Amino acid sequence: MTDAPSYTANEILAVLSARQLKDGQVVFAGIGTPLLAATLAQRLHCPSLTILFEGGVVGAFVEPGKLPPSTNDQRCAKRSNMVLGSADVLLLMQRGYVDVGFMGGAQIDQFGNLNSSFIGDPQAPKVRLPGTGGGNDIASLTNIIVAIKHQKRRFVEKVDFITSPGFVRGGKSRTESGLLRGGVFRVITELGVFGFGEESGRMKVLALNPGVTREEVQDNTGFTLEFDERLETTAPPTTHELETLRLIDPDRLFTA
Amino acid sequence: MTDAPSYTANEILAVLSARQLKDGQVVFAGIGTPLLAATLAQRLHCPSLTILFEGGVVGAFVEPGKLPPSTNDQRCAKRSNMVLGSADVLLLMQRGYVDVGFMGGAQIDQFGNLNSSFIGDPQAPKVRLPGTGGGNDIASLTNIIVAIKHQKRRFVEKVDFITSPGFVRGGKSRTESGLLRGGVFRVITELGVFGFGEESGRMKVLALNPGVTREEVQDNTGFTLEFDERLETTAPPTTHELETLRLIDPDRLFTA
Amino acid sequence: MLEAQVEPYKQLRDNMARRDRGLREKVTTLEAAASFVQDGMKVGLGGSTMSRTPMALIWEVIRQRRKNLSVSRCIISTDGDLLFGSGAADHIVTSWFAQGILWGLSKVLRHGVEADGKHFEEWSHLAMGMRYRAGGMGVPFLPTRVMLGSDIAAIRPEAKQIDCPFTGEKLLLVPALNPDVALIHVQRCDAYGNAQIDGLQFMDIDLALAANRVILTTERIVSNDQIRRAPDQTKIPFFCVDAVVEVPYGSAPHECYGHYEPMLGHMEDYVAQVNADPVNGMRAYLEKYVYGPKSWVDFLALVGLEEVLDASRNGRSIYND
Amino acid sequence: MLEAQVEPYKQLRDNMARRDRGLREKVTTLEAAASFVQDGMKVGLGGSTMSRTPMALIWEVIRQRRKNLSVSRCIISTDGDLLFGSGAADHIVTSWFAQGILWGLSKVLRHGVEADGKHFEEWSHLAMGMRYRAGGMGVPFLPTRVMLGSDIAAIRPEAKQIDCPFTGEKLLLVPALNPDVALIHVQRCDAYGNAQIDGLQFMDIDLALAANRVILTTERIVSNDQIRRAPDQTKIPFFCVDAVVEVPYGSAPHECYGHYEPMLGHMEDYVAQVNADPVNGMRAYLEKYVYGPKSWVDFLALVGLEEVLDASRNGRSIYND
Repeated sequence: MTDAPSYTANEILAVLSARQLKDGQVVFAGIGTPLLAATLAQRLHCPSLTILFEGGVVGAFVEPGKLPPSTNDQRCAKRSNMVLGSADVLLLMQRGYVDVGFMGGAQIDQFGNLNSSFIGDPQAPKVRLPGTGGGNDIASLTNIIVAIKHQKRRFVEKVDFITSPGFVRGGKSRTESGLLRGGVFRVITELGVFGFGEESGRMKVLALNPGVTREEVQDNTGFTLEFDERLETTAPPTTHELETLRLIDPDRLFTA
Repeated sequence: MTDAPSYTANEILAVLSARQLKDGQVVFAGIGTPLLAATLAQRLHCPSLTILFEGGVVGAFVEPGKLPPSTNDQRCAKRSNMVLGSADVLLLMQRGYVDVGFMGGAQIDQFGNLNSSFIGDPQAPKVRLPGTGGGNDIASLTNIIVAIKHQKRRFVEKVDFITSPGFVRGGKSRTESGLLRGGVFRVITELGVFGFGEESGRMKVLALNPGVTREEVQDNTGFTLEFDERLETTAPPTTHELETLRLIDPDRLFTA
Repeated sequence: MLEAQVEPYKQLRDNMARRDRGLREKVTTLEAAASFVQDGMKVGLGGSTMSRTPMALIWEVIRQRRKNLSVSRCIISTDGDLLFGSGAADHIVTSWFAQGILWGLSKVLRHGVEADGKHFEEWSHLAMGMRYRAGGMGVPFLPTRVMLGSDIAAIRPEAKQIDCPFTGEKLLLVPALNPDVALIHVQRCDAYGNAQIDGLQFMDIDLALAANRVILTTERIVSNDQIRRAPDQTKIPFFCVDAVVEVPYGSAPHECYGHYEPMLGHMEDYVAQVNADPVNGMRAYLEKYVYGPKSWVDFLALVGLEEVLDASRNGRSIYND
Repeated sequence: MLEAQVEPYKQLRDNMARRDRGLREKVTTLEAAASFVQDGMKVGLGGSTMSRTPMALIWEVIRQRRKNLSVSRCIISTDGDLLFGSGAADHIVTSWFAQGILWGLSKVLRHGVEADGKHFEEWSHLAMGMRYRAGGMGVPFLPTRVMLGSDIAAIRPEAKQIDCPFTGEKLLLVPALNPDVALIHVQRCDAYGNAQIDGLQFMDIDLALAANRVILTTERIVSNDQIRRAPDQTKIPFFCVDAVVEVPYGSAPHECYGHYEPMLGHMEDYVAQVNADPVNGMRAYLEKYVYGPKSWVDFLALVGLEEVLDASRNGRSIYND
């Protein structure tokens, strides 16, 4: 493209995340990029996407320009299909009604485990992070997409603490832990799109974002990355995608 | 009294049952005499009696002349304080919010166990009765009053089948079964008022109804009755009690 | 028949993964909806006793000559009679089975169990509720403090007594119940299946979440717009629902909260007829009221307009004061 | 501190038996209501994050200089900051602790846990919900399929992993949580405590059933007559409730569904001040906004009329379409 539109890291994160969703799916979305990406998908190629929020909302339609400060605010519930208790919306996921969970995290490792609890030793942490919220539940109960900033301190060989389990220690260890369904199947960053080896449960690069090299993504990652045999290059965000995104988040609450 | 009013067996059952309730209590009432007695108490000495029904009703006020055919009908819910799910109203009892459960039964034994499931061998029953409904739950979870017709075939040494546990096999056997609270504390019949030995868990006569002799109650009972040292004689239903009862059940649905 | 077998989680999830849970219109006919029920299935019924019974669906299931159903409901009534008496069900899982206290024991139940090889699997009312709730939560059991010390526990080895790992207390674990299909009647829902239930909910919400398929009949189909004006009134979410049929008076001759009370004249005649002769009386009732009518409206006409209007006036009167 | 110790059933029932559950009026002052909270108690908070937080009650509890509270909430936010920062609580049980994504990490939490000996006991969100639910149901635990394989389970030995006696599957049993007292803010209730909650309920219903005492603040006290016109809208029954206080804007500066959105200007200033210096910034905030005002209305005046009116206009707009 000669006049490729420019965009921020958070914007490509939201756009690529939105592209992972299919129309008719039931998606459980966390606050921030996940909420934004699900709402974006709903306004692009997924008009009948069903969005669930931890606050207890089923079938949400977030209004452009009225992003909620958390998924527990009334803005999440306005003109939705159903409002129920917080535990009950998570139980829908345990029962299996949800196709995809969509979440963030502070740290991710080669097996897709997420940490949002402690940096450093959990007994005497360097940083006490906010904790799991619904993250552990989503990661335990359904197939998840993770949207996360690509930095070496975030992409580590082994997370300091497994808040939300991916493939745990790889191989069959997730199933052996008692997690019989679900698992992380995509990681989206501003550098690329990542999947996991079916047997190994290790992260691999499926696609590089426009202008990103293999070296760049490896340099920003704290463990050795595999690259998929059919490595692709992501199509850049289109003007329509970006315009729609900026309509939804005109104040750049989540895309600054 | 010189002009003692006349009444049916079901009427004295309802009146004596109503007298067992105290104002301010929370009572879980089954259909028939229990519902009637609780409603009667509410209109007599217990204006702030809180009545719960199995259908999911909390704080019911049954309208005179509009008795419901079951505790699952809308008449039970009209102008009540709360309507919730059937399991949830029973869970209130498991949590301990209920003071008294009020129920009937087809058969009762010396330990206050009730049978509403099978006459004869459960494997090949002579009569298949309707079953427990909420009876087992009420008897397991709270202190109960049983209102029952006094007949030898109903007052048996050992029920054919324990649907709703009283003191099980007497002594500590109720607690040993895992039933840590509750238990049958009164049985009301048209012949008298019965309690249970604190140690033995065996039924004993606390009071005889007007005109009823020790022999008459023993003759209508299939096991040997103890009589309380301070055996009393029940005060007969008053005109006010009977008039109020007949206002509530003018069609004699439950008092014929 | 081992009814209380708990579905392994993998199987439960795989069944769910195959369901179309997308936002789509599901309005269909009573015939098509009832055909979700196939011979031998585990069927869960909404409502309780004579309230919000999914009668039109049961009526149509019987007309389609289904067999060997295992039917569960918190409390079963006329619907249980019809399912046993027609031969559609040979197994009923419930806490209480009778028409209601006004009419004593059900002779149809008695005949079925005492003489005709039918099964009435008895659980306490709370246990029924916890079985559906476990099924709806996606867990294999829930703990309770009921049935302990009773003979109901003795004849239900499917429930397991444990010593609590936290307190040492005795508890009864009741197994999850996930019906193959649930039949539920509601006051209103939209074309997607977002359903509102007024007043008494009974165990319908847990049942809807637990079942592997849900068929709704509704007094009225409303717009999605109306549902979304009060999302906290939605009681069953659309993705639990596989078919929607608008059937006014779909619980007749039973009641539907706020719409109509039971049609007691019809019930009196029904009970008199089947209790007098649970075989031939039932056969005659089925011929006249179930197999005979051309449509549900035709059935209502046989019940009689006056009775239907009376029941409606009584039903609406709950909102008078 | 072994917070997850499950109360034995006998003790739970004996505590309940001592409660006055009769139908009686319970309207009192904020001061009297908050005094139900005593030093060292387990306190459960209603709402979630910045929604329906029982702020006026928390504010009064802090003014009464309570100490050593163990506070639980599904997601805790500014309220957690204030409870840690004031010294009222030294233990917080929750799934997530921060002001909300707009403001990153809570420096008050960080200071408290990293440098000041305070405890943040972390459970998954579903686990928190199941802990309250078990408490409300009167059972010692509920089974879940979460936390397995994670380090949250590793640091929470209070939860017990079992092999399911029905399916052999691994399950996590989470222990019941029965707070000594629950603080809950609702849109309306009657003088007895029958409460309606509009929109998002969070874990408030389970919390109310689980707690050994419940204190309600409410935007409005309505007549029992009004409650009884729509009994299916009652979310908390009166006999769970021990005190009722009418406190308009009782969740400020957080939101109350349908009434007001968060007062974001105040929140912005608050976060800037305490994150700049979690000790002195917090001390100054408490002096000005908590210990300083003569009344809750006085506090609202400090937040500012314009902000309160803006929040109200935004709050009511949920019903515009």
